Amino acid sequence: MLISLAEIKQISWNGIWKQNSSLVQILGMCPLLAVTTTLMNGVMLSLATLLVMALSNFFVACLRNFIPYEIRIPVFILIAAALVTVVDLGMNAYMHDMYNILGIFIPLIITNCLVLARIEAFAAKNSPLASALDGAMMGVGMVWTLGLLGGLRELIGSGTFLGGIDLVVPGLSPIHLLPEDYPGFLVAILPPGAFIGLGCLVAWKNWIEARAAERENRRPAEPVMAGGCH
Amino acid sequence: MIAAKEPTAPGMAARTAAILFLFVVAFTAALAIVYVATKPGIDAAAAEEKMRAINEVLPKDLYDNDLLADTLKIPATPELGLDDESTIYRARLGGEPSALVLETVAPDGYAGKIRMLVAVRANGELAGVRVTQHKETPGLGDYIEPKKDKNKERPWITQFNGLSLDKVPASGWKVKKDGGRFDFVAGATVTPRAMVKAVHKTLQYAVANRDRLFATK
Amino acid sequence: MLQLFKFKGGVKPATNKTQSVTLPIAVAPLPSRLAVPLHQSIGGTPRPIVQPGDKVLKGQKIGEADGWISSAVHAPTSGTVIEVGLYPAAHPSGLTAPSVVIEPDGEDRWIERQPVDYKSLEPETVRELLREAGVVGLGGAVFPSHAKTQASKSVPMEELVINGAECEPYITCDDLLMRERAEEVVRGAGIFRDLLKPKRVLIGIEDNKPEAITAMTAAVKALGSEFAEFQVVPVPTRYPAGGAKQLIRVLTGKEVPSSKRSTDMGVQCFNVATAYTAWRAVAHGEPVISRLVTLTGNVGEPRNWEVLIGTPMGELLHIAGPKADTDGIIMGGPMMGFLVPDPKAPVVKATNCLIAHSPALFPPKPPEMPCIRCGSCAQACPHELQPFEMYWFSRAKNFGKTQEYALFDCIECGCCAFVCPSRIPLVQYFRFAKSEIWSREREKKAADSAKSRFEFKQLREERDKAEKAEKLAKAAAAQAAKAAAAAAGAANAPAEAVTVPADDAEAAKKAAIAAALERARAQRAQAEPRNTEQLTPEQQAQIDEIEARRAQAGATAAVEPPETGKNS
Amino acid sequence: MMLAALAVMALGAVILGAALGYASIKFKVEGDPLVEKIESLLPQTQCGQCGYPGCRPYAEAISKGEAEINLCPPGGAEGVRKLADLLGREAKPLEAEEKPKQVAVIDENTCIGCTLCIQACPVDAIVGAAKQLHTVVGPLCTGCELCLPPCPVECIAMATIPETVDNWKWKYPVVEVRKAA
Amino acid sequence: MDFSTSPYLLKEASVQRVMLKVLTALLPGITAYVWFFGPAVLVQIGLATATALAAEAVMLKVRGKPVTMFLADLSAVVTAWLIALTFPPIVPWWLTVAGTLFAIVIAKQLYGGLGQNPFNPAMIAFAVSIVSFPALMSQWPGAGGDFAAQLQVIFGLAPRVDGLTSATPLDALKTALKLGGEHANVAGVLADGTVYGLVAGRGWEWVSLGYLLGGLWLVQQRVITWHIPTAFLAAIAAIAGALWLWQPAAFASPLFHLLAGGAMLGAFFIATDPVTAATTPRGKLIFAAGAGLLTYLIRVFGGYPDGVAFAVLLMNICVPLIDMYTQPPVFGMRGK
Amino acid sequence: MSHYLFILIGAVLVNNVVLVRILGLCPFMGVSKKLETAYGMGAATTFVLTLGTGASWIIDRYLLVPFDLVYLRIIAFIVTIAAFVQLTEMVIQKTSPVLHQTLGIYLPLITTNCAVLGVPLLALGAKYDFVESLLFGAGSSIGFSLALILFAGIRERIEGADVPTYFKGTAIALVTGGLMSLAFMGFAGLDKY
Ligand SMILES: Cc1cc2nc3c(=O)[nH]c(=O)nc-3n(C[C@H](O)[C@H](O)[C@H](O)COP(=O)(O)O)c2cc1C
Ligand SMILES: Cc1cc2nc3c(=O)[nH]c(=O)nc-3n(C[C@H](O)[C@H](O)[C@H](O)COP(=O)(O)O)c2cc1C
Ligand SMILES: Cc1cc2nc3c(=O)[nH]c(=O)nc-3n(C[C@H](O)[C@H](O)[C@H](O)COP(=O)(O)O)c2cc1C
Ligand SMILES: Cc1cc2nc3c(=O)[nH]c(=O)nc-3n(C[C@H](O)[C@H](O)[C@H](O)CO)c2cc1C
Ligand code: SF4
Ligand code: SF4
Ligand code: SF4
Ligand code: SF4
Ligand code: FES
Repeated sequence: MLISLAEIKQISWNGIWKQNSSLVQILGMCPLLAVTTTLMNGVMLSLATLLVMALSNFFVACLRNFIPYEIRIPVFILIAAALVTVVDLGMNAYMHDMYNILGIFIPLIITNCLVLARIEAFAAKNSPLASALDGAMMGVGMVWTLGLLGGLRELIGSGTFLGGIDLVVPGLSPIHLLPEDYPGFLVAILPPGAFIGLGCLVAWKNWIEARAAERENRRPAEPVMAGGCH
Repeated sequence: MIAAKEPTAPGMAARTAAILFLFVVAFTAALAIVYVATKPGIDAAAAEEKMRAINEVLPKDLYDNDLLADTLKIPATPELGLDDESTIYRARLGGEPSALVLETVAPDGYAGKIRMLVAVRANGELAGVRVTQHKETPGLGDYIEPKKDKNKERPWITQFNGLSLDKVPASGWKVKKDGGRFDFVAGATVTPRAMVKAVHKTLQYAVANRDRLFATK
Repeated sequence: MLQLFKFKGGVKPATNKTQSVTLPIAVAPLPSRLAVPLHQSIGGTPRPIVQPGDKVLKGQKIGEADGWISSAVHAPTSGTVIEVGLYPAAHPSGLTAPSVVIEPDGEDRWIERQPVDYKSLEPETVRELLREAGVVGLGGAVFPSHAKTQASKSVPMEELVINGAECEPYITCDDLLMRERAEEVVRGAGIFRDLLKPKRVLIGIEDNKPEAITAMTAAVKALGSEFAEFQVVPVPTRYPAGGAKQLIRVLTGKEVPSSKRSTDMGVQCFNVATAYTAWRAVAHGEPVISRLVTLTGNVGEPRNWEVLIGTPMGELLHIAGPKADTDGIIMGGPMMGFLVPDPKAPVVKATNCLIAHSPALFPPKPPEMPCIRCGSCAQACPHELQPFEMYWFSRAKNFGKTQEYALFDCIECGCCAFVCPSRIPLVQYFRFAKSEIWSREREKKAADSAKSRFEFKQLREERDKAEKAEKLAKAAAAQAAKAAAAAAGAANAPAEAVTVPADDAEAAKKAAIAAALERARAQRAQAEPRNTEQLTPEQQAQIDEIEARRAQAGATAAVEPPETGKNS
Repeated sequence: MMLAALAVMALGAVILGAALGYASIKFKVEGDPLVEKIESLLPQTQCGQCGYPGCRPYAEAISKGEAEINLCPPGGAEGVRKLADLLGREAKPLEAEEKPKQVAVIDENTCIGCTLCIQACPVDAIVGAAKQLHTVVGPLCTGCELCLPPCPVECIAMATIPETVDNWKWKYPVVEVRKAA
Repeated sequence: MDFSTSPYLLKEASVQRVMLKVLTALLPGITAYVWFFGPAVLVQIGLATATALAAEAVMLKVRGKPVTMFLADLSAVVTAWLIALTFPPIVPWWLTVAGTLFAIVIAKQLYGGLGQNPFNPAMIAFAVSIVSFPALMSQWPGAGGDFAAQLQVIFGLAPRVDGLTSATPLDALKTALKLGGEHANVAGVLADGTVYGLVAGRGWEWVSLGYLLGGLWLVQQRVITWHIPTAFLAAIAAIAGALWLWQPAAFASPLFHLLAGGAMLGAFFIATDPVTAATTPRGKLIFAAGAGLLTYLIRVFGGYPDGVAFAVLLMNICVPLIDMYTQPPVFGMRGK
Repeated sequence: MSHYLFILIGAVLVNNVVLVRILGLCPFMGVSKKLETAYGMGAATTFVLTLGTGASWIIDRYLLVPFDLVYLRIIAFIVTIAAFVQLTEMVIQKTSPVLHQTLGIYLPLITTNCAVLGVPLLALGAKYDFVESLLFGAGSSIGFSLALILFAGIRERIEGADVPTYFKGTAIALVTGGLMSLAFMGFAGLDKY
């Protein structure tokens, strides 16, 4: 039942970078684009999603043997929806302001394709612990991408950084990184900015991977392919 | 997981129904428990949210009653731009009526309705105005929100504080550009015009109906 | 007069025709060597009927037409066959093609020519005669002409169009032909008329060739009432007015869609030179062994020559005196021709013009810019296509889409590339896309056949297995019976009984051995008919050929010829 | 209230569950049209280089999601791209190196007529009988190389298909923007 | 020698020549613009052109393309001029620069540069800017402004004062009608000749006529075809005319709408961008009629002072489908 | 009456689910590579979303609100929609193979389309009555299909464009989505006159 270190490493790497939901799988796009008007929004929603994913993966992996094939989708959804409702209720009670900002996107965690995708692709086939880890790591992947995108959009769009942090940690206040009279490039925090920003992030990842691959290639370049002029 | 024998359709139906039933019952029960557990928290948060909004327009020293308990439901009121029923909070100080907190809507904002909360003292002065919901253009018409207003010392919306129908004649309830007394930001006069008009109407309504509104049933 | 119609698109490049019309047609000198490609027309490749060392006479058939859509080829002069093999082809690829190479003996001795009175012959015989004489379309498409002389069964022939438009710049061979040999052209058209029986015959000539128009009009008039339905029609000069579909449109108003043959719309089109060769073939018994070729471009003396098929282009161009900076030969016109990669390539029936290429005359193409979708190309396209869309998808190698935009309606006339402000070699993109699609179709066909053959093999193997199992069972049963019989016999012959115990294991073993033997036999039996069951005629031919070769090499005597159903 | 919740949801669950279970049996479908589509994109070389015994099994494996789409060398990068298009997956580089198309040629002087190659050839492209010379029918050979290993005298070689005027292809225009400037 | 293929003859034509003609055709309009509104627009044209060329050069370099060849095609200059002509001439310099950068880098070069962008780059610049800075993008100088003061505003040396700016006639009319409620009357509003000139705004009508002149020359030069301008203007005239006949008090006349705002510029120079417009004859008509209609709807009922940019962009979205479904029949297939 | 029209215009254009509200992006990005599939997905979503919005309204009005079970909205809606989708799929698959060819493969994907849950929730938030909810659902899904199909058209075209290497594929598609969304901002204000 326990998982090996190598497995942990692989699952984590997949979730955080290699199979990153936002940049590679292009799943869970709606929250990714809709709530990343600030860094805090992005991070908070991803944390909520992380929680749901880890738990739903765990439960599904535990229960998978009792779920008949025909109704597996409804049951998976049921499990996830119940967890989402719990998160929804919890945030409503204890983080009301954030709840108001994230609004409809908390219930929509359930239709976040990523949640079901991970259940189907991973939890339905793996052990509970590994599944929970997978969910969590996919969530971590989401946290940093949403945080990054949110941060960038916030910075370009309104010139602040960590806006809305007072809603999560009372007493802290946002930082103004850019001069006070920065005009604020509004498109950045509007939907077009979300799309274009993510487009640039994806391109950025492509670039990093291409560079990594190039470095990889350069090392064992000499012997094997000597004859191949193709 | 999969039955060894080819199941019949009704048999299958019964089986899946039963299993789904079990799952649903289990999860609904769990949810109900969570709901019951979080309900007080949610209610408290909602109340706190309301109070925070009210406190922005209504100085704390104006009331000592539980505002959320002392309310009046009014039906849709065109004077306030409301096409739905709404709640009026009644502030009392030592049992005496001290102020009304009304919800009002300026229907002709640049990008649609501007919802606000207006507090009117018993003496007909405005205690405060806050915008609760609007769709004005960010960076242009949104200076009606103190948080977005570039003028941090004296946000645009605080101009209303202390004004009354007596102090400002009807012709003064306009933006300066139209000959009134209210400031505006160049290039975005639609929004303040709508706001001023709505606040003026609200004030008139509150003053006219003062006694009726304060009356405890 | 006749009401003319317009076709959309088209362009007006500088015609550059005057240079080569000042001198009359001359006969080109006999070259040192003639290489006659076998495949000079659309359709089947003619089979060579001569071997190295054979002596041939001028006009002697050297290649037998292969199938109905095919046309014979002939020796252009008398001499010796020195090679039957691969020789550089008049083809943009620069590859080689099967050819008959003849060393002229200088005597230029004709075979016995047999003029016929075609009017007394059956139309079928006339068509056969044209095929045997190697008459193919000299307008460029080299489609066997006899195949075009059959009217559609359901649609009556209305018009026969004789194409004297010659719309491409530089080329003047048809012009000169009409000026000098108008009567024979008209008589040749008469043959087509008699085969197709149209209501009228329209000879379309671009109005920049007044001399040709005059000569043809005079010829028609001179020939009298028999040619009463002939009419010479000047058509506006605009490239590609000579394209068959465009000329038909201009003269008759009919638009022949790509899905139809022109005969289905009651019209057929022949080039003037084709008509001329048809007349020579019928009335003089001369097969197609020469043609008029315009030598022009960067040369000292542009002129039209009567050239033997097979003359190497480089050698031919020499008589026109190419200037020093000549760096290539364009076969055909500048709009549709191609640069000949190897000057050894011979003149073929499709060679109407050779242009000496020089950088001054045809400046190197400016760099290709991206398409700005300006639509000029679409406006210029005579087939009303959307070249920029076809280009966009050809470039992206999205060939399915190119076909949606009717890639195969493109006649490669080059109008689009001519007008493109971005100087995109559009036509080359289209050629590229077309040949990719063809190659894919070939591959697809091969894959389908491979699949069905694979499935057939699997089926057969399965069947074999089943049969084997059955045989095995039978053999075992037989073995058991034998064993029982033996046991029974043991009573009679006790001495043997020791070696044949009625033991099951032993029986099974024997059965297995028997089965193995049986299997080997069956396999042997199968080895022959095995995969030679469903051969197409070509495969059969190939196999036959292999067998023949093998027999020749004396490798195996007395091979059973594979037994196959010679279907088809 | 909690009971109400349970009742409402349970009612829904029973109805939906029953409907789904019923439908899953009643509306069961057989066959998978996807396999056909995938198979039509495979080159039908039947060489097994993909690790499956022939193109169809590979197609089945792809449709089940068990196999990557980049395992078929004869299909080439082009084939991978088509599969990716069909399945909406990302095109990946081909696992193995792409080779030009080839055909097998039997050296007739060495062949001993053992028929082993005939048995190996998946598409019956080799003709001949026992103890006879064998030969490859060029147009039928898919170049799968399966006949090479069984030959005891190693008389089979692969030859690239020569370019002729008939199979020659126009090249992609070379007047590239980059070069020109 | 190169074994390039036929045709070996090419017509004298180049992208550069096409773009040069477009630039030339803009001159009458620009002249009128300078005449009425002062040379501030020339400053913006300069700024935009420099930015566009620099951005294009950098992007081409990064992408490994021949820089001079592509800069010489002048398409970036056309984009730059159109940006400058659609922006208010007194926007701060950084907005012109940012808008142009966005147009060239994101709307054009990310798609592979010339000829491959699905959206009109200049209009992308406009849309991005007006969405981000609605205030700056809807303040225009009145006719006969003070050039020195305008320069100072452009370069941020002086604050923008109310007197320097006003809404465009189109915007002003819309605001007036919106605020006036039931009492508003178009005729009454337009009577103020200092703002509205003869028909469509003092100065603006002449600038529009300048564009019309240049545009007609482009048609005559066969750089553009008649389809797009005609359908674009006809669509505006049709819907404006219908509403005007129905309620003359609430809706301005078609003539006003044809000469106000960016209608003429849009009809001849923007909607006609060959790269981003539909290409088939029928497609062009649909494309331009749609753009005209949307222009009217947005400028009259929508949230922005003029609708040309958004209308053109919205129709750009539809172009692939329009082109696909309006393929003209090929030769021989007419009427089948 | 005109108020219905404005709901429809608002849902289709002004507040387009995908481009303005940013819902349903995964299918928007995922099945827009080919026009053909975009049509299929659009049709399937329109069908499910319209009916789903209506069904959700009924469940909410007659089950959840009377019993004070509003907190079960999420779970009730999504399970209903999921089951509905699955049933539809199975029925279509059996009864109309043609329809299944066109819609079938998209149906299972719909459950994880945010819009399917988002639109009913938004309809409830806007306090629409039943007819309005249906209109809103239909409008939203038409808006979704419209955006998807137009996007697919553009994507097919930029397939052939010389896009910089790192932007090939998803990245440029996202940028395109952004520019489309920018263009759609031009509709702002058209739903309230
Ligand atoms: C995109 C855009 C958004 C606008 N948003 C607002 C707004 O939110 N509030 C407002 O009062 N004016 C807004 N305006 C400006 C109005 O259209 C109008 O021009 C202005 O209110 C007139 O004011 P003025 O009299 O100060 O010039 C906006 C303009 C544009 C182009
Ligand atoms: C397989 C095949 C069969 C054809 N059969 C005929 C025919 O029976 N009659 C005919 O007039 N043309 C026939 N054609 C010729 C074409 O329709 C066309 O007229 C010919 O290629 C001339 O082309 P051109 O206009 O480019 O010279 C045939 C073409 C092909 C490829
Ligand atoms: C673009 C183009 C231009 C052509 N120009 C001529 C021409 O000027 N004269 C001509 O006889 N054939 C020309 N042809 C060939 C004709 O289409 C057609 O093949 C020929 O007239 C049929 O006659 P034939 O079979 O006797 O060659 C041209 C073809 C094309 C595609
Ligand atoms: C008639 C014509 C109109 C043009 N209009 C525009 C335009 O509106 N916006 C623009 O950015 N470029 C325009 N261009 C320039 C160029 O086509 C455009 O930048 C391309 O979109 C770049 O790929 C135009 C060019 C021509 C020939
Ligand atoms: S003429 Fe050239 S640039 Fe113009 S549309 Fe055609 S291919 Fe494109
Ligand atoms: S080459 Fe083809 S596409 Fe170009 S003009 Fe000629 S027919 Fe049209
Ligand atoms: S590798 Fe390709 S060709 Fe070979 S068997 Fe597999 S699928 Fe068929
Ligand atoms: S002959 Fe050899 S290479 Fe050719 S298909 Fe048969 S087994 Fe494959
Ligand atoms: S997250 Fe919204 S559709 Fe996937």
